Amino acid sequence: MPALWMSGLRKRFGARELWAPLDLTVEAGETVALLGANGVGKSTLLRIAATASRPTAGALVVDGVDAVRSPDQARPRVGLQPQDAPLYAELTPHEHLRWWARLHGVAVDPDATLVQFGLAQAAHRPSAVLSRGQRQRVALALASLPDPPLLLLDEPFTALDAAGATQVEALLAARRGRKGTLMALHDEALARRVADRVVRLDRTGVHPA
Amino acid sequence: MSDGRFRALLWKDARRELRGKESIAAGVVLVLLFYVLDLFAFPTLAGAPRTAAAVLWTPLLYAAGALAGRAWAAEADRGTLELLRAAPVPLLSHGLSRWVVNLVITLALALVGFVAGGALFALPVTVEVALPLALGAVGLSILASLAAALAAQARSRDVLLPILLVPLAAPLLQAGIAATLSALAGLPLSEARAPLLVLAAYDLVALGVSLVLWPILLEGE
Amino acid sequence: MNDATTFLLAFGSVFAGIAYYMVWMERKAKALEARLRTLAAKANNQDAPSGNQA
Amino acid sequence: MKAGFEAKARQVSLAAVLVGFPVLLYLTWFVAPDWSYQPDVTAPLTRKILFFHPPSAWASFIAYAVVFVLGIAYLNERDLRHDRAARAAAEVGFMMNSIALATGTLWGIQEWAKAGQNALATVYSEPKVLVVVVLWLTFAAYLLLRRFVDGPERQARLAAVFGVLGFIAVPASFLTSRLLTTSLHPDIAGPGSNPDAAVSGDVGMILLVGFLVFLALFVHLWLQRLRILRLEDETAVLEAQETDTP
Repeated sequence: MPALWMSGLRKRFGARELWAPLDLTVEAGETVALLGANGVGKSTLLRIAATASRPTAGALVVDGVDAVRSPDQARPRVGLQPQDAPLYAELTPHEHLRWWARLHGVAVDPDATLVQFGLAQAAHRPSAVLSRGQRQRVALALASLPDPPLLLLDEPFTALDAAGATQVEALLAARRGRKGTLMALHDEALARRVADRVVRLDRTGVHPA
Repeated sequence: MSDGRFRALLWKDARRELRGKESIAAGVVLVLLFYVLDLFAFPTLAGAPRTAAAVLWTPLLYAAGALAGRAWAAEADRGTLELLRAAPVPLLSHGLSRWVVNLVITLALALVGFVAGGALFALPVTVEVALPLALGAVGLSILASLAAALAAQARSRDVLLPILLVPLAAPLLQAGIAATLSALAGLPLSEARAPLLVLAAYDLVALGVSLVLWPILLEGE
Repeated sequence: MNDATTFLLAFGSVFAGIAYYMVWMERKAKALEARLRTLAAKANNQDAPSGNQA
Repeated sequence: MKAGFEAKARQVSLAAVLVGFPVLLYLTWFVAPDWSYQPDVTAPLTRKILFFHPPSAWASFIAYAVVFVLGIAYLNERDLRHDRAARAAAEVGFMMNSIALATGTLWGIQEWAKAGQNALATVYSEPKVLVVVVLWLTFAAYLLLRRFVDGPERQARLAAVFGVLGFIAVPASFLTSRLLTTSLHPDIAGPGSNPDAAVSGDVGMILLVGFLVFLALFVHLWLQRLRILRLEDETAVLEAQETDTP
């Protein structure tokens, strides 16, 4: 059963139709990279898959659940790292992890996860004082925390140093063969290196790159 | 949705408000500001029940709006709404958890106003005066949270929020002031049954409607 | 303001306002429809001769 | 087809307005009881506003009900055409409401000035007038909210939400003031001889005609405004395409 199945998916903002009806499938265990020019709607596509945005039309099935008809059932099966990695300024990374784990109803060892994502020394500092790269790592930790059947990463490598990049690749390697992952990326070379399959999004839909 | 998850949301919203303690402090100062202003105009409120009613209700209306606005503005600006929309809980729970925290703050501000009114202008410190303010605070916290969530997604939200809140709060203020006038006239609670019933009824209707509107309000584009 | 002036002020302003609004809207609608025809016409003859379907 | 029906409705309502207003004027002038010789009536002419203030107020209530229903329709079907119709209804409804407020104020000042009270405050605290003021604030907030929100979908969604909240607040405000005024504000009960309180045969009939005329006016202006909004959208689409094609 695919982690993500989209068919005839459309999204319209006012008079503007983002794409022609598009189809996209991410198999369980497959890592797919989504390339596309700025503003073509990569983030919107990821947010639709995460049930954070409503599609104008089309079918959307996440890990076997019809996400259009019952988004609340589909949402726990998805992990989304939104663009710009938003966090609560007043809360520390440690608090974010504990809070997100309780929301998902999963047990987590915050300290171990923070070390895994290289955030040991920033663990107890309010997110307001973290660097963009550190915020990115916290957002990645949150999205991957429940080891969701479908992981959606919006520009995961931005603002990451070499160590951060290897952590993302480690995360992808840990999921390969088990869970589905869809990443929005810019750099085609990077996409080919870290993903099993690379597709491109434009006004006419999604095509193998 | 299990209450464990709702408690997690409550914890997050409460932690954000209490961590900085700014919003409680700012709210108290805001309310007291109105009372200081009143000192300039009214050396005493004895024999002026209508003025006293305005003195009691105006700060509550404004402070409830301002504080609710602050919380939602931060969510909208930092994009954390996106995070919430991906959280494994219905959108409604985010609205409700934020409202519950706002309710506690608004009730606290009503208490501050109530005490300040008694201390500064010797307004009667009785249940008859306190109950309308409490019921009003409940309704105002619901409407202020909804208005703030609306304004947070618009431009110049600080101007827009009171403009949205006042028409919605009109029935609350009318009934609340009527009940307060009855209390200031020394009448027992039974005399103010009509306005108090209106207050309680409007609170329930506002809560009921908010259950339907929160998911629509917080929905992602 | 005595009785007559208030009356004329009220009725006059209401009627003038409504009449002006109706005329303004009709004129605007006509102008928009004219513009739409020219745009549609331009779009058609652009497609027709070169025949390049989008 | 819907557009055909709309165009026809527009013409019919226009005809009703062009016929209706002169009839209303005639009725107001000649058929309505002549108050000029009654002792306590200081402004017999201005009292004839009576036949314009309530009808425009009722038309603005109908307008807000239309905005509410269309808002619910949009939230269910997410069809922007519903939102466009709601916006047209709100703009016209706000105009109607402003007419009601203006005529109510003028009438109130003239009518109750003689009683020596602070005219405007007395006028506006009268339940029937207060609700017009509250509705006016609600319309203003609704239209301002639309102006300050970008993006058609977001504007439609948030306007519909406020439309629902306002639709509960306005009647609640009217019921509250009606319920509480009689019990707690004896000193502000309206003027002794409240004209529309004692609605005699003629006055009632003319009021009904007035309401129908203003209702026809609302329908016409609403459909006309809707036509303009639709044309503006269509031209915007064509202009966008024009800049797209090389």
